[in-house]
Amino acid sequence: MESSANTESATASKPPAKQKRQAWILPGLGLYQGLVVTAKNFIQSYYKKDRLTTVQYPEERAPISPNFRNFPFLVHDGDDADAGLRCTACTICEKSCPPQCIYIVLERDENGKSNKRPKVFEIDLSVCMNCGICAEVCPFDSIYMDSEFELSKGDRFGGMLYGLDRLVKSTEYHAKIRPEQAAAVAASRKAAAEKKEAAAKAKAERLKKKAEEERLKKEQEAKEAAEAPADEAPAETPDVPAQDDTKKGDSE
Amino acid sequence: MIALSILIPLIVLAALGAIWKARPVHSALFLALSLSLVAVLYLILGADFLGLIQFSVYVGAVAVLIVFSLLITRPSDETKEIARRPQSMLAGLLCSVPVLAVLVYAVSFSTPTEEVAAADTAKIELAELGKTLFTTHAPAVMAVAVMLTAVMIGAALFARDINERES
Amino acid sequence: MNLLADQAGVTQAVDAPAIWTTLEALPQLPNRLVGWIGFQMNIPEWLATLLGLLVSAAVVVGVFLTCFALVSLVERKTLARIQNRYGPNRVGPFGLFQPVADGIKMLTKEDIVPYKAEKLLHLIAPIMIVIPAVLALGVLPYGKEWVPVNLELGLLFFFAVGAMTELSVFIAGWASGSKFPMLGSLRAISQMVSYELPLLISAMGVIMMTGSMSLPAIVEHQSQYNFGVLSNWNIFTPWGLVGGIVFFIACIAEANRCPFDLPEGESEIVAGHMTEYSGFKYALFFMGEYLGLFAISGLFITLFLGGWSAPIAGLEFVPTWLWFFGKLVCVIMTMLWIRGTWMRVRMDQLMRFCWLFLIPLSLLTIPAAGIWKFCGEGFLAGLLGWGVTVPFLIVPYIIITVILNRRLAPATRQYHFAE
Amino acid sequence: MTPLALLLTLSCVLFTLGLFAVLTRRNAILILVGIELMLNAANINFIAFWRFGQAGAEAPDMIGPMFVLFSIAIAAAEAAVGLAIILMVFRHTRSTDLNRLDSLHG
Amino acid sequence: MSVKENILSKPTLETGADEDQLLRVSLGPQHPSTHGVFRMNVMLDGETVVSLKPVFGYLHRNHEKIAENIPYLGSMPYTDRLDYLCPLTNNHAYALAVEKLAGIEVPERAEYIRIITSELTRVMNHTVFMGFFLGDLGAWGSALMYAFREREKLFDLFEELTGARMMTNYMRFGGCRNDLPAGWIEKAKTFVDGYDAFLDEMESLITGNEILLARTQNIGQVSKELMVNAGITGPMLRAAGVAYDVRKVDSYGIYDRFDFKVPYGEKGDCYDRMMIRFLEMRESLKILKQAIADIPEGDYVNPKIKSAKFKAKPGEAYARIEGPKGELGFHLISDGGVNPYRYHVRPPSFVNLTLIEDMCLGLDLADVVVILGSVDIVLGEVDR
Repeated sequence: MESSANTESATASKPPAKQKRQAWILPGLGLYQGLVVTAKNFIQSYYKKDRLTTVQYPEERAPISPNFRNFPFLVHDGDDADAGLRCTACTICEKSCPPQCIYIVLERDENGKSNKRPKVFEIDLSVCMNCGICAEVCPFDSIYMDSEFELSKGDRFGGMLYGLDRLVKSTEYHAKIRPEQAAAVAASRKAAAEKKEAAAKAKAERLKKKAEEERLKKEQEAKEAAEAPADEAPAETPDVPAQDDTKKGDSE
Repeated sequence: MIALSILIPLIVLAALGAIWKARPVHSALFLALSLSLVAVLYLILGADFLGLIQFSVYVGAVAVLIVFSLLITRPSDETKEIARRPQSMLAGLLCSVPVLAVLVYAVSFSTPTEEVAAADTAKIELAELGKTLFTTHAPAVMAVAVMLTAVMIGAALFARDINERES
Repeated sequence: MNLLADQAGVTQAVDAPAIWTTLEALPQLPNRLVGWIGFQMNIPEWLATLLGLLVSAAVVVGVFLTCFALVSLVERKTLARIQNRYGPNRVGPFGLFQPVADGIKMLTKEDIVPYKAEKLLHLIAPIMIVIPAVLALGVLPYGKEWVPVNLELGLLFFFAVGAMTELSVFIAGWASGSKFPMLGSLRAISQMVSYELPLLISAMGVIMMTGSMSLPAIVEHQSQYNFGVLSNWNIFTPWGLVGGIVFFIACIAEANRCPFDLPEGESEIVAGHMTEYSGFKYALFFMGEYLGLFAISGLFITLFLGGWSAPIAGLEFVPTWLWFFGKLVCVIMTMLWIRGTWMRVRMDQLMRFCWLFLIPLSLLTIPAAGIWKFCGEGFLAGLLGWGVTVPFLIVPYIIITVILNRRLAPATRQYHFAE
Repeated sequence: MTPLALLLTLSCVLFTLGLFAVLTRRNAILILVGIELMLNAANINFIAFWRFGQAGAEAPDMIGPMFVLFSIAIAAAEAAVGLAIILMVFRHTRSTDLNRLDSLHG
Repeated sequence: MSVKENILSKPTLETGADEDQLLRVSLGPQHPSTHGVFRMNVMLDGETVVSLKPVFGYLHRNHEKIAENIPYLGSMPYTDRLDYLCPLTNNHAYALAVEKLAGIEVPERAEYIRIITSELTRVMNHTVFMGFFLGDLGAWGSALMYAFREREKLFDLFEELTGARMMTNYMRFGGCRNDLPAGWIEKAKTFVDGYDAFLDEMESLITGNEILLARTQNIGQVSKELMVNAGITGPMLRAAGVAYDVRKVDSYGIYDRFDFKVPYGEKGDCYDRMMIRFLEMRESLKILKQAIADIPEGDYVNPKIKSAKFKAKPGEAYARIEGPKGELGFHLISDGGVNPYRYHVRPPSFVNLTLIEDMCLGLDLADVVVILGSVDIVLGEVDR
């Protein structure tokens, strides 16, 4: 093994610096020293917060840092949870999830065409290991880590399987639990939306010279795009946007 | 007298258990029982001091030492061996039954008359005992002391032999 | 049966506030009540005596079972504070009902008897461990007027019944038919037999000084005052100090407390002889252990800390049994403190410590006590006594500890640093 | 039967039982059990005669208890030494069965 | 080579005892002091250990095979669960291995963050070790609770930085997942500055105690040649007198910029192992102070690398770090796909256990527990 060779070189280059240990004075001194330490701890635990760090949990709660992550949730814009869902059922998170606890079914219309939204989006709480990779890889600012941690349920199956009804939470909630991240995401989304709108406008300008009916049609589309920018990305093979407008990580 | 006639059969039964039980540990426990009943006998006979000494020495030391040795050596049960060796049983009976007969014979002759035997005067005065010990019986006490010291040193050396490890 | 000497006569406390006098007599209340009722009902004398004994026993058992419950809680809370935790505080105010909850839990647990166990002995062992503890508690003088059973040979009786504990621990370990209990009982036997010697020998000095084996007499002897102020406790004499320390260490070992808790050393042999016990039998072991702890601490207090006597003159108005229980709490707290700090010793070290340190020292206390007694009382005699006995005890102590410690000195270790 | 006779009989029986154990047991430790029984039988004799044997004496002497005291001390020492020897033998031969200790048998 | 024979030959102890007079005891898998579901089949003559066979696998979780079937990033949270007492060093080692495989540059700030977190983890591990070690010695939890108290403070730091107290999942290929939160470095500085006082208190509780000296000195010694040949690394090896530290030998990351020393002992018994850990904590605090003072501004992650869609060129790499328990290495083989083709961990806990029987033979049962404690294993890493 190569370590033995390295060992020799490491030992060869040692200067014999020595650590001075406490001298032996009285037999049993070490025992009494220990007693002094424990007595100090006993007494100080009554008045020093530094010593007695226990938090009596159900009555009092330790503060949770804004970075704390526990279980994912889905964000929706606006008031309508159904309409404002950012998720496009692209299944990137499903594929990245290390314990594979995410299950997504794409919603399709009667022609079999993608609606770019999930029909089923389930996360199994009993499998999830709260690593946060789903939130990290999501290109649509859709999935984030919640800081709610009192999730225990008596029901082994249904209770532990979080569907869309329990997963979807509002942007306000996101802003409440991690304000900095939510603000950054909102800003970047706004910038992206504005950019997109501007691009659409410029395109519209360019197309003004074209036929009237065409121009009208294009304008209509641009408006739609501005309303639902997420829809621009195709569902199956998403074109991952550049670093700056995807994620700022969980912390920012 | 009533207490005696209850206690004595119990002592004999416990002693029987001690010599008859096949599992060595059972045998040792029966010995402890029998000896502690003997201690109770001493208490009833008015020898409080001796009764308590008997209890602490025999139950606290001797019986415990015996079970300790049994735990260390972990001998197998003697069930089969006793059953298999009628000749040793026979020898045992041949030797012990005549001894019993002779002893009982001797006792039946040497027993004093009823009135004398039923009298009840003795009581152990501790101070008295101590004085006698260190005056009349001082040589004996010294001899026992020397012997106990030797035993203690021997036991300590033995314990050392078991527990000391090469470093 | 002359085992029972006369009950201590009831003496009248003088010049003390009524409340203290009443408190002093409080432990006598059930006894007197029964006596009074018996007198009213005109019962025969033997029945009255029997009833009196029964009531005395009931009082002791009741008091110490309450103590058991309280101390098991106090122990957990104290250890918790030593370790910067809160300890049990959920059941009732300050967790006061925790022992009740524990008791209910223990009672409702399934009683498991291993297949390979000796069923009868397995059952007897926990009972046998409680009996000697209760018997031993019966002879201690808790107060001036509160001596449940006043035996002339109280001290000897205490050690005699204490001898039963070893056998019951052995039975528990052996009858479980399992390996960890077996190892535990092996350890327990060798430990208890060895530590009984310093226990007995260091008590010898006290017997010499008092000239009696009666525990109330021993306390009475210590309840006088030197120069009218300082109490005459045995621990305040040179031989008593050494003897008391040796006795205290041996007490810890006999009670199987840390650092001598090898028989149930959790990290090594799970729970020793109690491994195969559950439910109520386990609770009995627990109870026996605590009662034994009270008994041996009570004996330590009686022999060396002046029993029920007040530490300095002028404090006698406090009921004597309050002194006793105050001292008991102090001794037990010290044991807890040690438990929260030190680690367990190994078997061979335990034996070596006993045979090479405790027994020589305790043997030295006997001649030292003789010298002390020979020097007599009074200031000059006391000075002479100190002058002779202190070197007599200190020099061997230093020699022994130096020999024992010579291979352990931390200064022998050197550590180097590589760049 | 007088108490004295009862006690003496008990002593005889205990002695015989001890003797029987010494003769029939094969385990050295259990032989020691028998010896302890025999010693106790002797002690019971002493106590019995001390208690019942000196009626009418002005000052009952302490010879009996004294003997018992010495006897108990010696019995304890004997048990300690005996067990130490047995354990030493055990460490050498790995057995406490006396029938197997026949290396001097020739 | 004689030492090699020494390894291959089965260690034996002559007792002269018959087989049936030996006591076979199964210590574990459920036992108060086997540090998880470890099991030792011990043969005892009285209380002396005649043979000892470690049995493990009760906590096997198929870590390596799982890692070969998920993307590179997916293994990062699983490495937290190897040695769950020090997740950040595990993250660090895995990130290093992937970076070596793909040739990724790490920004300077990220290197500093990594060193700060790794050294904090080392301090945490050694502190908790003291607690558990004393628990094995029979001290009823005091040291353990003090250690846990300090660990809670570290956990608070980790929670604020990584979002989780234990399962950090923090390192990324080419840096870290997120930057240090505002004010974090000051908190870490406060912690590091106050830690010397705690160590002083702990040392006065532990190191002079005569019982501890008697219990740990001259217990569990093995020659350093045997240790080197058995591949033992970390504090155990250094206690035996071999000043081998991957931080010095490889100088991975930017360890060569810091001024620290490698403590090593002479005898290699349990006491030395404990003391070496104390001294190492002091050295770690020195590194931490320097790193906290010097940490530069800049990127916390290499902006060119996207951990999520990571793919490595075909090839193989082995990267190792000085974990708190010893040399922690990850061996990766890539076939160019999104998953590693082969993924192997060199766990220090597991390798350090190889000599457990040699260390225990001839000693007491009580010593076995102490020796196992002094090896400092975590079953999550032993069984993987």
